[in-house]
Amino acid sequence: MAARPKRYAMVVDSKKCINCKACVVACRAENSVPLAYSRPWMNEETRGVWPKLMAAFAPEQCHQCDHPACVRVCPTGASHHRPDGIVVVNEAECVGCRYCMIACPYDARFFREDKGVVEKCDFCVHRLERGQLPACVETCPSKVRVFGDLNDPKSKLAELLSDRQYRVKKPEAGTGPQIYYLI
Amino acid sequence: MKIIEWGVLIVNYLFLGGLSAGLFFVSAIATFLYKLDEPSPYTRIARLGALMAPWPVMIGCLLLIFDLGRWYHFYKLFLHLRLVSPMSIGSWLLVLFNLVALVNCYAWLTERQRNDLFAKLPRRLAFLGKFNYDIDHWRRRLAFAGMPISVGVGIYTGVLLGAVQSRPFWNTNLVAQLFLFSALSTGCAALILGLAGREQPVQEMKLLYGFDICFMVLEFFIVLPYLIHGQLSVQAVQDSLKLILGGPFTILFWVFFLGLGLLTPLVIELRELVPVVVSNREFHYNRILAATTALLILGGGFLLRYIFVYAGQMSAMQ
Amino acid sequence: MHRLFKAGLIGVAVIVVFELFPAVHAAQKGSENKGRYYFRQTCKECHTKGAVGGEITPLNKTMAEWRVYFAKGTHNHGKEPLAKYLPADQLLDASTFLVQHAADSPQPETCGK
Amino acid sequence: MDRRKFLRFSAGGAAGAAIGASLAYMKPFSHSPEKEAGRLEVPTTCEACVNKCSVIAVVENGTIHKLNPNPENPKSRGMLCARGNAGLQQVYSPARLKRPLIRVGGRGEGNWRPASWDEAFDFAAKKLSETKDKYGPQGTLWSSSESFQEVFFRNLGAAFGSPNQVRHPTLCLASVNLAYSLTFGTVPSFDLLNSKYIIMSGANRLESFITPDTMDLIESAEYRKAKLIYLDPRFTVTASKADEWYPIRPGTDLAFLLAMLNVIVGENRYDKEFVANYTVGFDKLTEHVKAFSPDWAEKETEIPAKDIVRIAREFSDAAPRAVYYAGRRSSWYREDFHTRRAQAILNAIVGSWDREGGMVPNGKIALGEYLFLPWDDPIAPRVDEMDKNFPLAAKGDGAYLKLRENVIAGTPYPVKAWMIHKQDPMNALPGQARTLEMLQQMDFVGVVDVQMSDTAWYADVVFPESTYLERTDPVEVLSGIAPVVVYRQQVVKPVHDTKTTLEITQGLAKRLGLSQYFDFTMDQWVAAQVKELPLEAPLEYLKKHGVYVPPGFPKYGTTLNPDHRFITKSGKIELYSDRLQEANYDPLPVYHAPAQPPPGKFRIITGRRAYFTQANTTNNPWLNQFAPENSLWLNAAAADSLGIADGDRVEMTSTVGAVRLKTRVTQEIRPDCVFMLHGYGKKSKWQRLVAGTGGCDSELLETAWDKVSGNAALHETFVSVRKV
Repeated sequence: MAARPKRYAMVVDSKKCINCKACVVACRAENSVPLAYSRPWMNEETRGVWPKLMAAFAPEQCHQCDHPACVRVCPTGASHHRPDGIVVVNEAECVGCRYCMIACPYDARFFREDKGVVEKCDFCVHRLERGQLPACVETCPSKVRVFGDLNDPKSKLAELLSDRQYRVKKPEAGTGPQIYYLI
Repeated sequence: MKIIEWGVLIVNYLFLGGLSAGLFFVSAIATFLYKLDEPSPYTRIARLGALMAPWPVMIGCLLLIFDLGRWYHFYKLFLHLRLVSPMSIGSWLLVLFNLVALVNCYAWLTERQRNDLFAKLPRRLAFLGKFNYDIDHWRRRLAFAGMPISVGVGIYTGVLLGAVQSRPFWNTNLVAQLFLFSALSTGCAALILGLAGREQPVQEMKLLYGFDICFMVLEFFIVLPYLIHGQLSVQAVQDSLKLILGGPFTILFWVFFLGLGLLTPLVIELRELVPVVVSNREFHYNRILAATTALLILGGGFLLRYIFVYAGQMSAMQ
Repeated sequence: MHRLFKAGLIGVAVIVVFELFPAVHAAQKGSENKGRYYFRQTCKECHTKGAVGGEITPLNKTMAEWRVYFAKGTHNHGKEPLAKYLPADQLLDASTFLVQHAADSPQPETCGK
Repeated sequence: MDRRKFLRFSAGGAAGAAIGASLAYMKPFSHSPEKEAGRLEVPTTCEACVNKCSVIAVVENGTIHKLNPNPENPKSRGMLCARGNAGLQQVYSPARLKRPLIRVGGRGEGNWRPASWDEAFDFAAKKLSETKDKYGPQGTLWSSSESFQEVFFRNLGAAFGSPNQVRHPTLCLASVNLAYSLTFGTVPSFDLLNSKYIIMSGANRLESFITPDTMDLIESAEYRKAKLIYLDPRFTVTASKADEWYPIRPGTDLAFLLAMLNVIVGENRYDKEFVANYTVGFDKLTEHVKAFSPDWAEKETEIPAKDIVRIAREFSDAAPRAVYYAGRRSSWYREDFHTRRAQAILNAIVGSWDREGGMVPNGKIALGEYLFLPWDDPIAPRVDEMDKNFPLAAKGDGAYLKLRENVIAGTPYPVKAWMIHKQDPMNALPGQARTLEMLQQMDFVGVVDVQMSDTAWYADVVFPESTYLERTDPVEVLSGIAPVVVYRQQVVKPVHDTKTTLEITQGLAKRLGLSQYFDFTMDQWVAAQVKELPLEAPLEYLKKHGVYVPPGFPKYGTTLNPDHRFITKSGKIELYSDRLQEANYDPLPVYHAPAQPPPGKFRIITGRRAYFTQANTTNNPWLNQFAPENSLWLNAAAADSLGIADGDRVEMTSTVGAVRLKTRVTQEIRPDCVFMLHGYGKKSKWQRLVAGTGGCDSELLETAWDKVSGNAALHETFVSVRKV
């Protein structure tokens, strides 16, 4: 595939995450997401036996994959890949077949019963166009998320990815996820 | 988040689509099994199949449309053709299949049936009467053209699921094959059921049993490698198979699908047909047994789709 | 020298009076609330940063020093009587305010204010 | 490229389809200018908690769409927490108080009739005047918590002549404040960002509250490799991020501190120059801490002596970039004041004062003041007799629990009318039955709030306040190492028939004949405040930016010259406190081992999550979803021995009450403790999401307080747990 002029991606520094849920609420407000759903979600894990314990938290949302399974299976092209790498759902074209939800290895999509369409994180494209960061990134108290352009070597994101070890979730799904979890 | 997005409407749709494909396919084969000028018992199969074929898939399509979040937007499916989306291909395939099946159905109407049909048209639609053509001579051409489409529909119902990489339970090409042969056998079964009421359809039954046995044997030998292959695959696939090997779908799968829905009818049909073929005995047609067998196969076909649709959605990568 | 001695003497006397006979103090207690008002209304006129008198806050002196100051009752290094600026009742209030907020006064902090 | 409009047939495979799609669907995502035209961004200040973070309210067509963090405010670190984001629910919540209400039927029955503002004012003024006639002005009690317009409400009470104003600190941080005030003459901030070694006793900064300290702690602990030592009987988020976490035996933190002092003094690890120049009483301290060996502390705290010694050494090595963090809510134990004093002393002797990475006195910004007329000082003494009971404590705040006991007893005089400003004593005070008793003996109770709190539920008249996004407030300083000035301006017009506190105050003042003291507008008040800011057009600046960040901060070392006079009696940092001695308290922290729960009982500890502000946001649907119900944390081993399984309903009983709730059987708490979130099991039916849902800790907690500061001791209750 031809090189993209921009490739938006996100780095998650889960060590800094304190599970405060600010991102979830910020997204809810920004994107008017009803209470029954959420675009981002928190993964929480606690292990061990008293008093040897560990806990880890990390936010997750649509991985804006390079080879998005959701886009591939969409029968109408409502789910599509923007040139900047963001996967979006065009509400007008969505017929609500939910095939994309089934195809998404991350379960990052949900079906809005009220609208009859499928919805997911779109990195707040409307905010990006205004020059603002995605709501979850901006609001995060401990700045767990770093958002930026992968193709811009000067971005904080690119810098982090060249300095630190990272992993992506479910690489075996072959979708080329673009949320990078720092180790 | 909700786990099961595709529910019983989709299960029914997959089943009915497959059923129509099977009906059409068997009917089409039967079309070629007799000389045009001679009366043949196979005409009954061909005719019955042709007359039955369009309706299940039409109902299935309606179910599919009603399953959409916005059913009134379904036309948007036909503003696009996306060759990478099984559903997009499938939608077009279904339209094509519906058309061919309908025309084929029409072609198999007798002259009286046609006249009756057009006579029943309301006055406003009376102008359609000019379409009252005799197209009997299209039957073989339609059968020939429709066969690959019906196979396509049969495969498509499986590809729809099999193409989803993120659901380990589905993600194997065996699913498409499984669904195809299951579709064909349910088509056979529907015909067996349809003919069960007729007077001594012995020849027809022999043929249908023969086909059916082939389809079910093939189906069985796909289920087998599906399980073996899955067990030898990566952890995610093994885990997903636990849904039927000691999970919520175990009894449904082993007892009701495999036992009652596949092996039992297979054994019955073999018991009926093998002596006839091997020892040249006379075929004892038992109406009740035939109907029961057919119902078991239809039930099995439905269960197969039910299990796959639900278990598949419950399976996930780690 | 003489003046310094006199001031010191008065200071000692005042401290003795206030420390030994708190009742005297209590009896003459003015209103802290009003004192604050008079201080800000009158004294702050000149005693802010950059103004003629230079900034003065209660923290400039200890409690004892404020008491001495008001006992002496003079302004501008003894050049003029304090009474020139404030009537006696207001002076009492102002002194109450300043003493209670002096540099060594107990000032437990609260939340927010 | 010829794109057929009706049927897009891109048979060129995947790439073709993708290109077709991407070209076709770019359009809907470019913003329509019409929509932007109705869009407004108003900088203002958050009120989801007391931290005063700066926000930018995005208004679309007259409705607040979103609250964004304001990056101009370095204090809020360009962030907005979950509560801040959920703040717009305060405005648009159907659970809001929408008009004045007057009770009909019995208190707590929940029958109200809507009233006009005039009617509500007349009613309250009549009741207050009647109380004054009968019992004097001291017969009225005025409660309020920190908020920008609190000053007007307090002043109304004072102008009315009542000495009885009670604020929240004695339910919160009074012991910390008093301990540091008595030691340093001020309560400093902690420069966590630049610290290298941070010890926290139960200050659950990463889980319970989000303030600049939270962000600084994460930054310093995760990036700058500061070492975080954390003591808590519960495995919290903070514990999970700490380098070392010790599940200390509850209530024994002072033993740990004294042992640290013992090591640092004994091994000459203190900052000798600093101690000599800036402190008094070190010799007495040296003698005092000799008795408290690490081995002794191990027995008390269950923290290994070798770890205490090591931590003490590491701490003194890292000084002055080492702090024993003060914490915010310090209403835990009866001896809390002395624990906090010991922290202050420890921090002082290693010289972590007014240096980068240590404690730093808060920077000051001088705001002007509107000069309103002064009223006469009250004649009667306070009903909680602060002078007698807590001679060193902050008098203006009162001591809430002692006050409650005195009011119920009617000593030294009866208090029969209670005006409450955005406080919920029913939930905030331990021993809810007692609070209810106090409430029920009142002839009149008036509440100002935005939602029907449990306290409002029992009131006679409820005044609905305009929410923070619907009003303009006085300018405030958000203090700290680098203080800023924040401004809260009206974002949208009040959605309902509500008024600001100033308007409510003026409405009442008019009817009480006190108008002359409140004869100003909000604009005049604000203008007087900002007059002294070094800006050309300060108000316009604040309206545009929402925040003013003065240059020159942080300033380190302003107090570090030997001539500097600390605002203490001696003018020095008082390790040994004469004032404590004079008031008959221990002048140096003395350890009294806390009672431990008898076998079969548990110590209940309470706390909260950062998505809730005390008890008042559990009814916010956007926040409630994270914890729709509270549950009882019970150690798995303890649960086993009681035959309780995860999710079982249990009854918890103390000497003052019993509550029922579900269990959360977990590894994450000491076997001798149980924990529950605060703010559930509400009485007010109008708090739909939490009314009768879960359990209310206030019903269970016994009443106890710290003797020096009067601060509530909320962790001194033992409960038995039984499956139901």
